[in-house]
Amino acid sequence: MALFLDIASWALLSIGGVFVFIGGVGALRMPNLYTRIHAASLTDTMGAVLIIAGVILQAGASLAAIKLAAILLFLLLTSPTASNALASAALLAGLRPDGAVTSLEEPQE
Amino acid sequence: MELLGLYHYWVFAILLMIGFYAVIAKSNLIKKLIGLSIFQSAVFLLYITMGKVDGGTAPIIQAGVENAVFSNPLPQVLILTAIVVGISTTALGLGIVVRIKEEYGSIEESDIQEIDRR
Amino acid sequence: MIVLFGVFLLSLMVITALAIVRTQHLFVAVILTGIFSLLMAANFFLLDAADVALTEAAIGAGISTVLFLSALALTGEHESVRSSNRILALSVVAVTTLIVIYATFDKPRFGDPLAPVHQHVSPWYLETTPEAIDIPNVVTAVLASFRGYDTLGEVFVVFTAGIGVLFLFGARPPRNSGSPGTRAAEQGLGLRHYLIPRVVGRLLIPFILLFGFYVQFHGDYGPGGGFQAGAIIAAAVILYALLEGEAQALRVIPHKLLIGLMAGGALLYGGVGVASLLLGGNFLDYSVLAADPVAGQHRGILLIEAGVGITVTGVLLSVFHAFAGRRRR
Amino acid sequence: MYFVVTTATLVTMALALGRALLGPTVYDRVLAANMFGTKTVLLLSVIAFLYGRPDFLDLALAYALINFIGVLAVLEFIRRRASSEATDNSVGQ
Repeated sequence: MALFLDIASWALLSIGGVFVFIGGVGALRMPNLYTRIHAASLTDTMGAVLIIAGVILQAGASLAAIKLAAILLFLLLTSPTASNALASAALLAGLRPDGAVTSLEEPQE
Repeated sequence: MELLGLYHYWVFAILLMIGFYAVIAKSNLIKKLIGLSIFQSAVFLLYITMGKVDGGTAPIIQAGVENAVFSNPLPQVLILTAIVVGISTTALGLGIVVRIKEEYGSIEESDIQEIDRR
Repeated sequence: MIVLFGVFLLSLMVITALAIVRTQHLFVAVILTGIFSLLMAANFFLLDAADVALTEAAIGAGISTVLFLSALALTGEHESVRSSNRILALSVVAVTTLIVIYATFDKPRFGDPLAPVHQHVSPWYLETTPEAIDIPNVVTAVLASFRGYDTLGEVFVVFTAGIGVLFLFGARPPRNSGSPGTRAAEQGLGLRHYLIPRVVGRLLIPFILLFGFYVQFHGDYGPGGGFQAGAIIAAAVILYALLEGEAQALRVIPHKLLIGLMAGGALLYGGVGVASLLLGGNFLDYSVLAADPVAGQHRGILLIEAGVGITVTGVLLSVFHAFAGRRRR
Repeated sequence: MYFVVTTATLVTMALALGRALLGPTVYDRVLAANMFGTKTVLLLSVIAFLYGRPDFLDLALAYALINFIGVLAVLEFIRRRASSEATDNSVGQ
């Protein structure tokens, strides 16, 4: 039983790690802001669910498992909200989704 | 291992100097404050690094665990309070910068000196 | 292996710090400072400093970004490109770096249990805490009881900084321009028109407050205490102010109450010291506060941590309102 | 077991930092900072188990709860700037 739990949590953690990594690559390589938000937030939530589920399996029935569940719940609430707020801010500042920047672009460094 | 240990101290030195550079070379007052907070963080890092003990754990005693090695609690106490004091003093600095902007119309050091010379 | 993680995080920190100094866009510098703070907290955690990491998290995640952004809104986002004495500054910095790095060769090895810092008072703290104070978190014990004087001083520094900001902003901004009435009404709205942040934010505020109180009162047993809790509770109220507008937040917690909190917490701390004097002990010697010395220590730590939390909350909120309530001329 | 996921998280943090340094707009940098926050939560929860001290999850919980306040502050900052520019323009006309 313990072995089975270990294998399951190993698999969840590894797949979660892969998702997180894909999100990172997406955020780095996608062509414009909105596609980057998409890549980052989508794989973010998936990676968080898988990794924290994997750690919960290791924690077993304890206070730590409840805390992890709370962390997961709050992450699932806050992370998409932050993405939404970010997209609203960018749109408000005049950054168009098609990639055509109309105004308020950051000056060249 | 020897070099890895020294690396922690080197990062402290480099961060300290990055902050120092921002304070002396940048003319913008807010940038100076940001540099000051990097400088501050470098000092925090040095203290916490010195408090670490090999194979130690955070100085919170666990029930039922005998003979645990604990890292040094004293630097942690000093830095914990210093972080909160740091943000309060940074806020005070930002307040002064905002007032300077209101009176001088600029937060660039060179502009302010020019206005003062007149 | 964990040391390697630490080295990786430290390298990222150096890169971030360089980027902060290089960028001319202050907004970007503030965002990068947020990343720097996250890296700092992760490093503190790797170096066994859970309490310090929690403080850095509570301060760096919300409050410092909010403060810097409010200051930027009042001053301006761009730094002018002029830098006059760059070569001189660089050479001074290079020489100083070499001296500091030369000095590191004389430092004790990283993690050396025999280093001088670990020989003097710290073993005594670690041994004495279970008997004299009987709480698991040695950091809280040292902070609140063994070095209570230090912490009293720090609380008064925080209090003074808060008073200083209030004094600075007591002066009216000169040359009011534009039509302040409509603009103030428009600006005071907060994020009321943004439904998703508003709904989720309002849902989360009670949990953040609950977590703040948990950190406050669980500080004897796990990472936490007054400083962290004060910052977290202030973050919850700042979130409310962002969502509902700053004026609404001031209606819920009025200015007078904030000033009362600032002074009241510091007074509570000092009052515990005076009470222990009156009961026949030394200043801030909590053993006399109850019949049993250990119970007295518990009571004293509870009270002074509450004082710390109240003052920190009051100061951070007053500072936030001072910045957010000011209009750019 | 934990090392794989920790390494993946650290590499992703480096990638996010790359995005934060490259820009090109400020919002890309805010996105990177937010990603960094969620990655830190994951990293801290895994490392708490790696250290065998699961009672230190409070730290990850703190970040999960309050890290998005920074992004909301950015939105409020942009909103204020946009609204004050709008009133400036209408006064000027």
